[in-house]
Amino acid sequence: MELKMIKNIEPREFEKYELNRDRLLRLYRKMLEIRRFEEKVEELFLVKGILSGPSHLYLGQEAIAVGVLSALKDEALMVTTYRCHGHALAKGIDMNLLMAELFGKSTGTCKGLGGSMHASIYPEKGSIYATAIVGSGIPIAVGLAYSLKHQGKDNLVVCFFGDGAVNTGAFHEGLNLAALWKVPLLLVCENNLYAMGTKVERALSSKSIADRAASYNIESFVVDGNDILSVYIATKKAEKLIKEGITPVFLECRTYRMKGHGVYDKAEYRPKGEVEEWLKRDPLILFEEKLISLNYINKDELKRMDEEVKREVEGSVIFAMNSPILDFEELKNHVYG
Amino acid sequence: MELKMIKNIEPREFEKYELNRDRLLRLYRKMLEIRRFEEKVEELFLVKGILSGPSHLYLGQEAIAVGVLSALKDEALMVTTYRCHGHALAKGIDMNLLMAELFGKSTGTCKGLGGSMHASIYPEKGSIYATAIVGSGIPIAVGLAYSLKHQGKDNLVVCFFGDGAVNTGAFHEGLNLAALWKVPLLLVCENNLYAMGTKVERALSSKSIADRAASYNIESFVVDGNDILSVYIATKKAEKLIKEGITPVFLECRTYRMKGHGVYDKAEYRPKGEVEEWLKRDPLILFEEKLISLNYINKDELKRMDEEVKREVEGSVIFAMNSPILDFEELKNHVYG
Amino acid sequence: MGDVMELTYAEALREALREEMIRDERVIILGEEVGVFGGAYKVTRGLLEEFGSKRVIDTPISEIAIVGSAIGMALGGLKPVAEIMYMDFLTICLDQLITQASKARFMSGGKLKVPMVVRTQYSLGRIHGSQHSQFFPSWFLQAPGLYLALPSNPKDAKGLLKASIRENNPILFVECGVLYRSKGEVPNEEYLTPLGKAEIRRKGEDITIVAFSRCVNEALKASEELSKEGIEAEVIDPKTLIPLDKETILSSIKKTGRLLIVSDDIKLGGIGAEISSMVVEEAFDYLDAPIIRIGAPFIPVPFSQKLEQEYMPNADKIVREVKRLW
Amino acid sequence: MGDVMELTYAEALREALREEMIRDERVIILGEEVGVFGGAYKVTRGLLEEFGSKRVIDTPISEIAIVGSAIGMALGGLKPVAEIMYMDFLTICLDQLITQASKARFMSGGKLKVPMVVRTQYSLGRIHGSQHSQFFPSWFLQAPGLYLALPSNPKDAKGLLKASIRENNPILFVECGVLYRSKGEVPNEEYLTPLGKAEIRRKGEDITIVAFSRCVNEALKASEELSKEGIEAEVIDPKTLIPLDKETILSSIKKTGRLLIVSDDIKLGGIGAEISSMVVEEAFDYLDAPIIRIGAPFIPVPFSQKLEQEYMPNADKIVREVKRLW
Ligand SMILES: Cc1ncc(C[n+]2csc(CCOP(=O)(O)OP(=O)(O)O)c2C)c(N)n1
Ligand SMILES: Cc1ncc(C[n+]2csc(CCOP(=O)(O)OP(=O)(O)O)c2C)c(N)n1
Ligand SMILES: [Mg+2]
Ligand SMILES: [Mg+2]
Repeated sequence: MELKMIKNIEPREFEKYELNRDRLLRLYRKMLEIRRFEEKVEELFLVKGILSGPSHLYLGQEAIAVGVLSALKDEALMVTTYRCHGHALAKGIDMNLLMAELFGKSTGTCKGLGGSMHASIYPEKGSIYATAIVGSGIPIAVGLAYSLKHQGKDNLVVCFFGDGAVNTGAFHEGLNLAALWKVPLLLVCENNLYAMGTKVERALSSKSIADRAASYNIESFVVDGNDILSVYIATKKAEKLIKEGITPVFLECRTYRMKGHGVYDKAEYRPKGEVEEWLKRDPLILFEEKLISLNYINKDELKRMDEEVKREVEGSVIFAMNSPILDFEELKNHVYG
Repeated sequence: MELKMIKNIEPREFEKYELNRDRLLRLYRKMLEIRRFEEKVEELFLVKGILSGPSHLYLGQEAIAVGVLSALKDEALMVTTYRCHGHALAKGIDMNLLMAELFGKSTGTCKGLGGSMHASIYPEKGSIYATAIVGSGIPIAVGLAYSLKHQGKDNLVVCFFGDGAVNTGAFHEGLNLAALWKVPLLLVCENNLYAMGTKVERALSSKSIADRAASYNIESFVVDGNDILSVYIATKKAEKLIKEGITPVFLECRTYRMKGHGVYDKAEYRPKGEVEEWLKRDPLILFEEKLISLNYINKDELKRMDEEVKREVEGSVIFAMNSPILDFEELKNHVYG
Repeated sequence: MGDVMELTYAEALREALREEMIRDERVIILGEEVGVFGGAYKVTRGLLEEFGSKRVIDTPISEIAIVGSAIGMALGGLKPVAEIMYMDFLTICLDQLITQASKARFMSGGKLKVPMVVRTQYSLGRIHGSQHSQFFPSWFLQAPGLYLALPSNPKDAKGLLKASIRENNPILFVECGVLYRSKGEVPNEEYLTPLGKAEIRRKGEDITIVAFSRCVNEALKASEELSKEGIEAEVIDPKTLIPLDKETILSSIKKTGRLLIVSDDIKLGGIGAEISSMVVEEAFDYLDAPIIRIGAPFIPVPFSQKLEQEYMPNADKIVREVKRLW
Repeated sequence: MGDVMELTYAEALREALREEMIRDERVIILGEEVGVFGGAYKVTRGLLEEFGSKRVIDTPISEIAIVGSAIGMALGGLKPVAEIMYMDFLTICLDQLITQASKARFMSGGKLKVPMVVRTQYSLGRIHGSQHSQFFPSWFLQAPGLYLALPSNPKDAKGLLKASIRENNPILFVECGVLYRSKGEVPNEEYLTPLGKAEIRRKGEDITIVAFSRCVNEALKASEELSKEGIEAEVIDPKTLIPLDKETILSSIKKTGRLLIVSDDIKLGGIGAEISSMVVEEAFDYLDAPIIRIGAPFIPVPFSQKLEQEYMPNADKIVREVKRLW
C-alpha cells in the first residue's frame, strides 16, 4: 500500500483548523513546559541525585503530545506508557501533581504509588492509564474505546506507544481487535527510531510501522513528529475519520529522543552525526522559528515566557519536596476497592 | 500487495517436478491412509466409545500434509499442532505408533503421555514438535530453523498451523523474527475457513492471511489446499526460494474441514450449502479423478488399494488395543532428563 | 415448582450470567466461541441470541487482547465477563491479568477500578493431556488486587458468579471442567454467594478437611467412608481462595486438632502449602498431628486416562492419608 | 594474583557466559538489548564484540518469541541462554516457558530435551514500582520439568550459571537486580556450583534460617545481631528452589528445632509456604516453635523509595521475628 504522508499547512488555512495566534502560542507554551519540566527532572536525577528509579524523558518529542492532545477535545480518553510526563502535561494535568508523583509523594497524581512510569494516570483529566509494559496499553485502549462506542458516547480514545511496541504480541492482537470492532481509537506511534538501543529497522521486518498498521485494514498515516502543525493537522484529520467511520486510525509520528532511553542512559549506541542532524530539528526551535516568522511573538516575549515556565517548574519541585509520603499503613487500603 | 496464487500444472511438466505415475500413486495412497485412519478414529470415539478426550480430525485437509511433506526432503523438520494425525502419517510415522498414542499406550509415539494432540511428536522421523496451544509452535519453529541456519545445515523447517493462529501474539512475534533472522522456514497456514465456530473473516482484519504474512516482508502465496498438485508445486517453489535466499516463505492453503472442530463437534454453525459445495471438492476425489483421467489407475485397483489401507488401519487398532499402558511409577522418570 | 431446581453446574453459570445481564446493562461477555458456538462448554449458550452481539462478543484467538480489552471496558464503565477457554491459556495473558488488572487500582493511588470477571476452567480429569489440564490457583496468592473463586457445585457456581459480577475488583473465576454436567439443587429465588465466606459442608469433630472445587466432592465421599470407621471429618469449602476465610478454617482446627487440605493442583507450592503454613503460624498449639496436603504429584498431567486417574486426588487417597493419623 | 578475585555479581555472570561460550560453540545468547546495548544491566557487555552477532542476538520486544525461539534452538541442538529483562515480563511468555518448554520432555515420552536457560532478574528495591518489581519464584513449583536457580552472591552466580548452561533441562535463572553491583570473591579456577545443593552459610544451633537470593545477606546480617544476644542462627542458602535440597534443611531443623524462612516474594503463597509445609510434613516432631515466614505483604510494590524499603524483608525484621520466639 501507498503510505499517506501528512504535510504541514499554510497560515491561510489556520482558521479552518481552529488555529490562531493565541492558540499557537498556547501550544508553544505547553511544549516549553514539557521541555523545562523534563530538563529539571533530568537535573534532579543526574546533578542533584534527589530523584531515583527509572524515568524516561520526553525531550525532543514534545510536538507529538501537544500536537495530538491539543487537536483533540479535552474529554478524549488517554492511554499511554512509561514515557508519559509529556502526555500528562499536554493533557492538562497540574505540574505540581506530576512532579510530586515523581517524588513518590502522597500529593502526586497516584499518591506516590505509581511513580514516573505511571505518573500520567489521572482519570480526573481523562488520562486513564499508563503502563510500564511495552505494548500492553494497546488492548486496554481498544476495550476502553469499545466502552465509548457501546455507550454511544461521542468521544474517542487516544493511545500512545513507541516504535518498539509494534513488535509485541499485544500490538498485534490489539490492532486486529480494534479493526474488527471498529472502535473510535487514535493509535499514535511515536517512532523515535530507537527502542532502548535498538534501531527501529533492526527490530521491525515490515517496510514501515504505518505499513504494518495498514495491514490490519486500519487507515494509517506518517507524520513529521517534530513539526507540531503537521501533528496537529494529522490528528484533526484522523479525528474526523474516526468519528465518521467509528473506526480506528493510526498515526506514525517520526521523531527522535534528544537523550537516552532512560535518564541514566548515555545513548552511546547512536551515531553522532545522526544525533546532530536530529537536534537541528528540535521541535521547539522549529516551532519558535515559525512563530517568529509569522510575527506572532518575538525573542523578548519568548524569553519572558521561558522564565515564567521555569518558575512554574521550580514551584513544582518545591511543592513536591514539601509534600508528605503516604503512611505505610495506608497502602493496604488501595489494593482492593 | 498483489497476492500470488499458485496454480496446478499440466502432466507434461510432471517430470520437472520429480513426479510420475508411481510417485503420484504413492501420494494418493498416503492421502487415503490419512482418510481411513481418521474415519476409524472417529468411529472409535463416536460409535465404539473406546477413545475419549479431545481429538481433531484431518478429514478434508489430506492434500496439504501429503502435498507439502512429499515435496520436501525426508530430513525436513516439522512443527505442527493438535490437528496432527495427518502430518504424522504424511511424515512417515508408523500408523501403529500413532494409533497407540491415541489410545494412550506405552507403544505410542509419545509413550501415551502426549495423546492425540501431540501424537505426531516423533523426532526419529524429523517430527520435532506438536503443540496444543494455538500459535505457540510458530516461534518454536523459528528457533528450530535458526539452529539449522546457524549450524550451516542444508535443511529447512516446515511449520503447520491454522487460520485461527494468525490472530495470536505468537504468530506476530514469530513471523517478525523469522523475517528478521531470515531463517529457512516454510510457514504453512491451513486455512480451513474456521477456527472452531469462528469463520475466518470474523476474526481476521486483514484482506487475507497471505496478505497479513506479506506485511512482514515474507514471500507469501495462496494455494488451493484441496488440490494436491497445487500444494506440491507450491511447496517445491517455496523450497527453492527458501534455499536460495535462506529466508522464510509463507503458504496459505485454502481448504475445508469435512467434519467439526473436534471429534464431538457437529459443526452446526456452518451453512449447509457451504458444506455441500466444499464436499464436492473432496481432495481425495479430485485426485482420484485426475489419476483415472491420466490412466494411472482404475476403479478396481483403487478399490484394492482401499482394502489394503483399511486392513492396515484395522491392524493399528489391534496393535494399540494389545499394547500396555505405562506404569504410573515410570512417569516421574520423564519429567527431567 | 418448589424452592429449588436441579441444574447442572454449566446451567447454573449460564443462569448467573443471564440474570446479571438482565439486571445490569453494563455486563458484557467476551471471549473465544462464547457467541455463535455457545461457549466451548456451552456455558454461554443462547446468550448471543438473547442479548445480541454488542453484549456477547466472539473474539479472535487472542487471549492478550481478550483480557486487555476487558480491562479497558472495565475502566470505561462496563462490567466485562471475559472467558479464557482453558486455564492453561492464562499463561498467555498474565501480563494483562496480573501485571495490569490486579495492580491498576493500587498504582493509581486507588483511583482506578477494574470491575471485571475472567472466567476460565481447568480440565484435569478429562483426558486432555499436559497442555490442557493445568490448574495453578496458588499463583494468584502472589497477585494482590485480584480475587479468586473456585466454585465446587452448581449452587455456588451461580451465587459466586453473580456476586463476582457485582464486585468492584478484578476476579479470576476458575470453573472445574469435570463438573460442568454434574447436577445440584439451586434455589429458585435470587441469591448471592458472598466472596470470602467458607461453608462447612459436613460437621465433624475428628479432623478438618479443607477442600477446593472438585475435591470438595471427593472429601465428602471420603468422609462417609471414614465415618464408617468412626472418624468424623469436618469438610470446609472456602469457595474463594482470595479472599480466604481463615476464621472458619482456624476455628474448625481448634476443635479437631487435625488438618488435611486437598485440591487438584500440584501439591508442591500449591494451595495446601499456604493454608498449611498459615495454620502453623496461627494455630500451631492446637495441632495434634502433622498437617496433610493432598494434591497432584510434581509431574505434568499424563494423557492416558488410567494414568490421569492415578495422578489425581480422590476420595480413596483422602481416606488413606487420614487413616495414617490414627 | 591469588586463588580468588573480586567480581561484582554482574561481572561474575558475564564470566560464566563467556567461559561457557568459549567452551561450547552451541551456546547462544538472545534477548532484548543483549548485544549492542550490552544488556539492560550490562551483564552481556562485550559479548557481541567477542562472539559476533550469530551468537549474541538482539531481538525485538517480543518476549513470546524470545522464549519460543529459544525452545526451538534447544530442540535443534543449540544451547540458548535467553534473557528476559525483568521478571515481570515473564507474565508475557509463560505459555512458552511453562506450557511448552517445561512439558516438552514429558509429553513426548521423554524424547525431547530442551536444554535452555532463561535468565531474568527481579528489581525489588530499585524504586521501579509495581510493574517492574515482581518476584514470584513459587509459581514454578507448579511447573514440573523446569529448574529454578536463585543466586545470592557473585560466586554462586557464576557457578550456577555455568552449571545451568550445561544442564539438559530448561532452567529459569532469576538474578537479583539490587545485587548486580555488589562484590564478592570468585575463584580463579574453573568451577561449577551444582543445582540442588544447599550451602550452610553460617553455622548455628538455635534456629535455622532458610533464605533466598538477596535475603541471604539480610539473614547473615541478622544473625550477627542475634548472636550478640546469644541466639546462634544457622543460615541456609538453597541456591536453587527446584530442585530443593530438603535434606540440608531438614537436618538443620532436627538440630535447631526452629525455622524461619525469608525471601523477597509475597509471603502469601510464596516460597516460604512450601518450605514450611514440607517441614511440617517431614519433621513435625522436631519443631519446638511455630515456623516463621518473612516475605513481602499482600500488596503490589509501592513506588516511593521509603515505602518500598518498608515493604521489603530485611535484617531488622528477621531479628524482630526471631526474638519473638524467645
Ligand atoms: C514487554 C516489555 N519488554 C521490555 C521492556 C523493557 N523496555 C522498556 S522501554 C523499552 C523500549 C521501548 O521502546 P519504544 O517502544 O520504541 O518506546 P520509547 O522508549 O522509544 O519511547 C524496553 C525494551 C518493557 N518495559 N516491556
Ligand atoms: C491459545 C489458544 N487459545 C485457544 C485454544 C482453543 N482452541 C483450540 S483449537 C482452536 C481453533 C483453532 O483454529 P485454527 O487455528 O483455524 O485451526 P484448526 O482447528 O481449524 O485446524 C481453539 C480456539 C487453544 N488451544 N490455544
Ligand atoms: Mg522508540
Ligand atoms: Mg481453521
